[in-house]
Amino acid sequence: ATAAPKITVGFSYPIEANSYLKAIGTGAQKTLAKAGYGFYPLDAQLDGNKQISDIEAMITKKVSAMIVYPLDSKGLKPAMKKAKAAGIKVITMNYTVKDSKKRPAKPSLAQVQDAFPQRALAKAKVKYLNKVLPKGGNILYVGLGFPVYALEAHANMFKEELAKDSKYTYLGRVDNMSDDIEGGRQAVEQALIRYPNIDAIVAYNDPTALGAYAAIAARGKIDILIVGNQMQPEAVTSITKGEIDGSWDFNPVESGISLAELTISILKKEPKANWSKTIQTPAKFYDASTIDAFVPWTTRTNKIK
Amino acid sequence: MKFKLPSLSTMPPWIGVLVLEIILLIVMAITQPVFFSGSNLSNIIRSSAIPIVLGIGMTYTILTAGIDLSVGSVLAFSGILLSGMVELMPRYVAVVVTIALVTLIVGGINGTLIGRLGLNSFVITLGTLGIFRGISYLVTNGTTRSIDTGPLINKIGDGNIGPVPGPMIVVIILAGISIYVLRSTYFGRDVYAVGGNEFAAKLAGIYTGRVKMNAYMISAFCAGIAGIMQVGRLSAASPTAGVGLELTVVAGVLLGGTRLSGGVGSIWGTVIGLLFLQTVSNSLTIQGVSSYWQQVVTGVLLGAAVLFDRIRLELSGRAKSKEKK
Amino acid sequence: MKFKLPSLSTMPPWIGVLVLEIILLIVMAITQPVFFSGSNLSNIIRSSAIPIVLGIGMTYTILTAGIDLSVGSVLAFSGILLSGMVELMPRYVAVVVTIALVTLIVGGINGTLIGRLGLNSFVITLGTLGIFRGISYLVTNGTTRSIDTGPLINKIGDGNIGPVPGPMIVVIILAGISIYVLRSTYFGRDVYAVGGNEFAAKLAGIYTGRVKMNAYMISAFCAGIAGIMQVGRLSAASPTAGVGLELTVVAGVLLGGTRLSGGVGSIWGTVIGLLFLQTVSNSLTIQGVSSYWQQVVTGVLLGAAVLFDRIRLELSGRAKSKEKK
Amino acid sequence: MALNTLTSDVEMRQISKRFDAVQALENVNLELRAGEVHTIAGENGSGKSTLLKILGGVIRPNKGKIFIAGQEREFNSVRDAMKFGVTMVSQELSLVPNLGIAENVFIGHNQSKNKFGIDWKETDRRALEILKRLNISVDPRREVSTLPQHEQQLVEIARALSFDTRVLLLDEPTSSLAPNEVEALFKVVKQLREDGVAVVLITHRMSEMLEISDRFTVLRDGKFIDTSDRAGVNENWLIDRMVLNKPKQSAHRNFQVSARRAVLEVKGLTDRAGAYSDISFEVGEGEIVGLAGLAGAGRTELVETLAGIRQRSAGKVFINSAEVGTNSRTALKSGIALVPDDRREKSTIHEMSVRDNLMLSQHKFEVRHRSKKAEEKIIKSWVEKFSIKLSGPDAPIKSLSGGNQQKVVIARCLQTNPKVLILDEATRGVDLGAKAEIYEILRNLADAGLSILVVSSEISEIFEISDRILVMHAGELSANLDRSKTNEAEVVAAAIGAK
Ligand SMILES: Nc1ncnc2c1ncn2[C@@H]1O[C@H](COP(=O)(O)OP(=O)(O)OP(=O)(O)O)[C@@H](O)[C@H]1O
Ligand SMILES: Nc1ncnc2c1ncn2[C@@H]1O[C@H](COP(=O)(O)OP(=O)(O)OP(=O)(O)O)[C@@H](O)[C@H]1O
Ligand SMILES: [Mg+2]
Ligand SMILES: [Mg+2]
Repeated sequence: ATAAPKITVGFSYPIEANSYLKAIGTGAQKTLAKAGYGFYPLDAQLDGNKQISDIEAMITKKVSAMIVYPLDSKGLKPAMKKAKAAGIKVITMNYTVKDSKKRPAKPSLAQVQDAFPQRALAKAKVKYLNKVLPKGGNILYVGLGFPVYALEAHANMFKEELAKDSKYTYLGRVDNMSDDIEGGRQAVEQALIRYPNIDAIVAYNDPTALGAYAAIAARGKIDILIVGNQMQPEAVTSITKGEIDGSWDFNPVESGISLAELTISILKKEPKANWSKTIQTPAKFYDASTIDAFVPWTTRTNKIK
Repeated sequence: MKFKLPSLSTMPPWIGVLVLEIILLIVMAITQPVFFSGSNLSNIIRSSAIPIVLGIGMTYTILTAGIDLSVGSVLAFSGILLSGMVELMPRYVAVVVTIALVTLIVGGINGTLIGRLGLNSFVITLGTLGIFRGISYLVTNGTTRSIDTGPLINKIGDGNIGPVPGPMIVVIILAGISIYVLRSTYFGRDVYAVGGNEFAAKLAGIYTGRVKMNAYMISAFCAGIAGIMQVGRLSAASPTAGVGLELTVVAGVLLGGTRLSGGVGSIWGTVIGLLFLQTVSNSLTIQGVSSYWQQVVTGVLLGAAVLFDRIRLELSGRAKSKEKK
Repeated sequence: MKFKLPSLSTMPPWIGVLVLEIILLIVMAITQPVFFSGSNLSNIIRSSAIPIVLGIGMTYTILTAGIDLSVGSVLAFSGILLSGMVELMPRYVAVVVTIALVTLIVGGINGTLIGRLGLNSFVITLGTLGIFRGISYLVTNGTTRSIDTGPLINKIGDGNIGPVPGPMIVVIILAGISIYVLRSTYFGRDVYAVGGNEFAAKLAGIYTGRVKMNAYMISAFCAGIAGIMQVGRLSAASPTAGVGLELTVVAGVLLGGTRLSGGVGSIWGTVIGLLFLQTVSNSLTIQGVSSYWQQVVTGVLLGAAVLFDRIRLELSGRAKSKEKK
Repeated sequence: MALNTLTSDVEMRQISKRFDAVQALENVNLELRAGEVHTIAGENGSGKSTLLKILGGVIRPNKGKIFIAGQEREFNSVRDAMKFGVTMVSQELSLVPNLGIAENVFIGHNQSKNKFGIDWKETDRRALEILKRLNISVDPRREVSTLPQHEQQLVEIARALSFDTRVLLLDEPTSSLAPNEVEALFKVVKQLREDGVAVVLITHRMSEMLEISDRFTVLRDGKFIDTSDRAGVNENWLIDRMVLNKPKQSAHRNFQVSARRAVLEVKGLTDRAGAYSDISFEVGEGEIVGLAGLAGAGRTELVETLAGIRQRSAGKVFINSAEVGTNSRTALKSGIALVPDDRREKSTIHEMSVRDNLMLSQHKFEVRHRSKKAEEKIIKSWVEKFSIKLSGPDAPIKSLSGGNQQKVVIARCLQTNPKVLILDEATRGVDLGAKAEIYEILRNLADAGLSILVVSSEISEIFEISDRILVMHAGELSANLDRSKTNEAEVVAAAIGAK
């Protein structure tokens, strides 16, 4: 029985029904709770106007700080400026999608970047391909059917990095039109027809990789490598079983913790040197041989006490 | 002086939604005093302005017994067109040119196919929904373009004009004109007539094809304006703006008592219906209801709103005699 | 023996879509021979099965002059219910119990409110869309659940039964039964009567409310089955499955010649309309068309399909004399 | 009293029904005996249909009781009424347009079944059997929406006959029927009477009710006025009770057919869908021309083409020697105005007010303001001229009785200042008084120089109103006769194509 916390931090999800984003939020929430702060989560449900309304609602509720993962960082700027003008500290996630540790553009005081905008991830993917396909091969990229900056940035970087290695042929890109497993499956089913000689499929996230596996399994043709991304919980068993060959854990819980810690430092008015920057959360690779070492996100959030 | 309340049965159909809205406001006033702060009320108004503007256009098309599902993507298209135009000409000219182009292109396509050729409005506007969303993505390569909006566009979409929110002024002007047009002009009467009985309207000398065409032009015009407002609100033109908005807008229009089969409805109803939907969303957010629960509660309130209207009719005893239609 | 082609005017309304489908197939055959590989044709059939199953249910509701927008979220709800049931009972029992529960709960709510109380189907089912999506999120906390489907569920959603894709069998059974029901049973004819002229149906002693109620029960039943199929296809139950699917399904049903105003339409049309939409999507990917362009081209083809039907009527000269209605 | 007589005795006691502002029925009594034909007479809006709908279970009364064979019964639905053998043919056509004829006949109670479900062959056969009793032969699979109105009416009657009926309610079944069809219907009704069925009939045609009824009940303004056996009833008895002010019977006009110049000229008009071909005729200034013919002759199609609402494949139309355009707006501008045959489907917009309906053919530049004051002045003048009964100009048109709605439509047409006014079955379903008023209006308009074309299936009406008579048969003009020099036999001969 604790008294209601006096200081509340808002958290604006682009969409809450996404295990990766939810893990970021939960990581932040628990960290904040530990420090005695309240948490006010709002869900834009992929609607840019709803995210503006959410930020306006946070201003109304007089939160002290807000953590925003913008759907559209350019379009959200006016709303965030209003928050700043109302004396609210604005901390962001993936606000800028350039691979840089420079401090983010105003009005964001600080940000956390996940692995999408980091060139290191694209490089790691090509390196992984070198390990599993040393003789080279034909690579298919599966992207998202509607634009999300960080994802597009990663897709381009991957294409560039792959082009540097002449062993590999970039066959092309197909898109998951509905951002779910079914969409991934349909995209890959069709790609298998168009490109009969795929050696590896690189997917923008694990549900898509799962869809790719379903498509390949239905063809009974399992000699295609599937490279996932983001390490969504539903992928873990698939990696154990070798259905998906590997995936990168984006460490969302750690991102959430970093966001919360940044927020706390800012609210406690710690010296600027401690927080005025971009924190890049590293991604860690797992495949069937290392998956046992993987600590599920929920376990990690439960550890925050 | 005496004031007589209209009988239950002669009340407009949006009265149920209005009552629900008032109940909601009372509940909020008691539980969340911050809800009634000036800034929150202004937030509700600002964020409902775009759906209302789209809803005004939608009301015309539904009154003619059609539907315009393309409004959400046309809103995005309009913003992107504007982002190109502002680089070529002064901003106020760009605004006018954008709205004009959107009206002509989108209204022209929808209007010709549905009004002139009599094609199914649901399928055609679902088609143009895809077309203009796709074009918006293609032109921008999926990225949002920042726009230096300048005071004009900002005021339309977000800022204040004097003490009043700019979007509210836009809504008042558009709704005011539409209320007048639908009630007191020949064109407005033709809209109701075409939706009410197309054969009779044609026999009476109404160019039914042209009336429908104009309804889709007006809907495109409203979507064009909404697109500008959206740019003002975002200081940017986003190709993903307005995704899925069409269903919300149609729901608001229907909540307001406009019949999907045409011929019956009003702008008042549309404004109240969409304001209600926005109030629900704002209230649940302020209450701190989780987003999953929000979807459930919003669904329940949609049902409650139409049930309310039904109960009113049932009480007035008119429901039974209305079974005919 | 002589075979006489039906005249243009007596052809079913889905003939235009069928012709367009055939043209598309020919174009694909010439430009992309792989399109006609057995595995690609099987892909088209497998991936169109779920929308078709939803479309069959949707056809009933639209025939009664209603609409069921909740199908996409009910599909997700059904899968999640199944994921809970398989832990409590043998799989085949779980399948039956899930479908029964979905039919009773969802069909009961939609059917009572729309059929019995006569509320607006668009608003009510938009409400239940939100409610069941929200519940699906709440129950799963937004995460996908892997399910060990076992052979039964897998076959229904994805595998082969003998040499034939399982989903195709499901479609054939459901479509076959529905074609029979709509053509040769009292209930089926009552569906057409209620949608064609509700007053006349009531005057003929048909319990119109009950007929509508049953239509929404059937739609929920189909969505329940589609949810099982989706689980079989993905070996997982996802709360985000089927988001936005309702518009595609309605579009397919309308392309197939079913009228949004009720009373006219067929299961054949629905199957062909949704098969066409899936073929378009498959063809465009095989052609290597980017996803942005796909939206544009799909939009254009939707327009072309209804235009085709119009041209047929125009050529047959019936269009003009049908203006009356 | 015999047992079977008792079972179909029906009594409605102290029935009241209110719609919003209108008291449609007030303490009305009705008693039906088995084996009688009972006519309910009354003006438009007197509450006849409302009374029948209550007995048919379509609507519920606010007050009053229904007794079947002495037992009080409550009818909450049509199904309830059907349980007691009550079947109804409603005034408004109530068929399902996109279903076939046989199917419409058996809608809701098709008993033809084989092991594969509904037996369509058997359904068709049984439908044809009933339709044969009504003397029509049609393809039972044809969609009813493609049938002309009178045949749709027959299908609806056939539907009522398909039930095992004890009480048959016929609400204006004859209004769109041809004389031979009425004859066939009455034969069936007489047979039913023999079988002990109680038949309730509503019609505005005096000759019909006097021909077949055994008993009469008269309503006026929703109130019960009188009831009597056939013996005590004649035309005057009915008129005295139905109306307060007797309509005056005006004499024929003296009109010189060849005296004046032609206003409307039709040359070689041929329908695109083939309903009529090569039609040529003229209508002179101030002349009233009647267009007679059997139902299905193509008259409706012809006048709809003149009004620009139907496509032609050949031919031209002139008003005062200037060619008339081919869409309804230009036809109106040239001076052709049509009062169509189906009020509900073709001319009124139910959800709109009287004002909007009356002013519907007024077209200015579209976004122009409509002056409420000016419009109300115009409406007031028509309301006075035609004595239209309404609560106010903004009352919904659906709150008016049929006759008054028709007057509004005529006023709409006249407000366009037409040179030729065409009326298609304009007095169908209109009561005696209103009919006389409409005739009077037409005569006055013709006297003032308006050319009028009257399409009617009632020979008596054609003779009463016309100066000249055109007859159509099977899509062709078969006669052009001077009223004063012809007789009914000649017109009928031309109509059935006997030369
Ligand atoms: N559904 C309704 N809503 C409002 N008023 C109605 C309705 N039905 C009938 N009325 C009104 O009730 C009165 C009686 O109508 P009813 O149809 O019973 O007359 P009627 O005697 O059948 O006339 P007619 O000879 O024209 O058919 C009329 O004034 C009519 O306008
Ligand atoms: N929608 C339609 N489709 C096909 N044929 C039609 C249609 N409407 C009418 N017809 C046919 O056209 C012919 C003339 O029609 P209609 O009966 O309306 O003429 P009419 O002489 O004005 O008769 P009425 O006295 O009933 O008005 C008939 O043979 C009828 O069957
Ligand atoms: Mg009547
Ligand atoms: Mg006619």
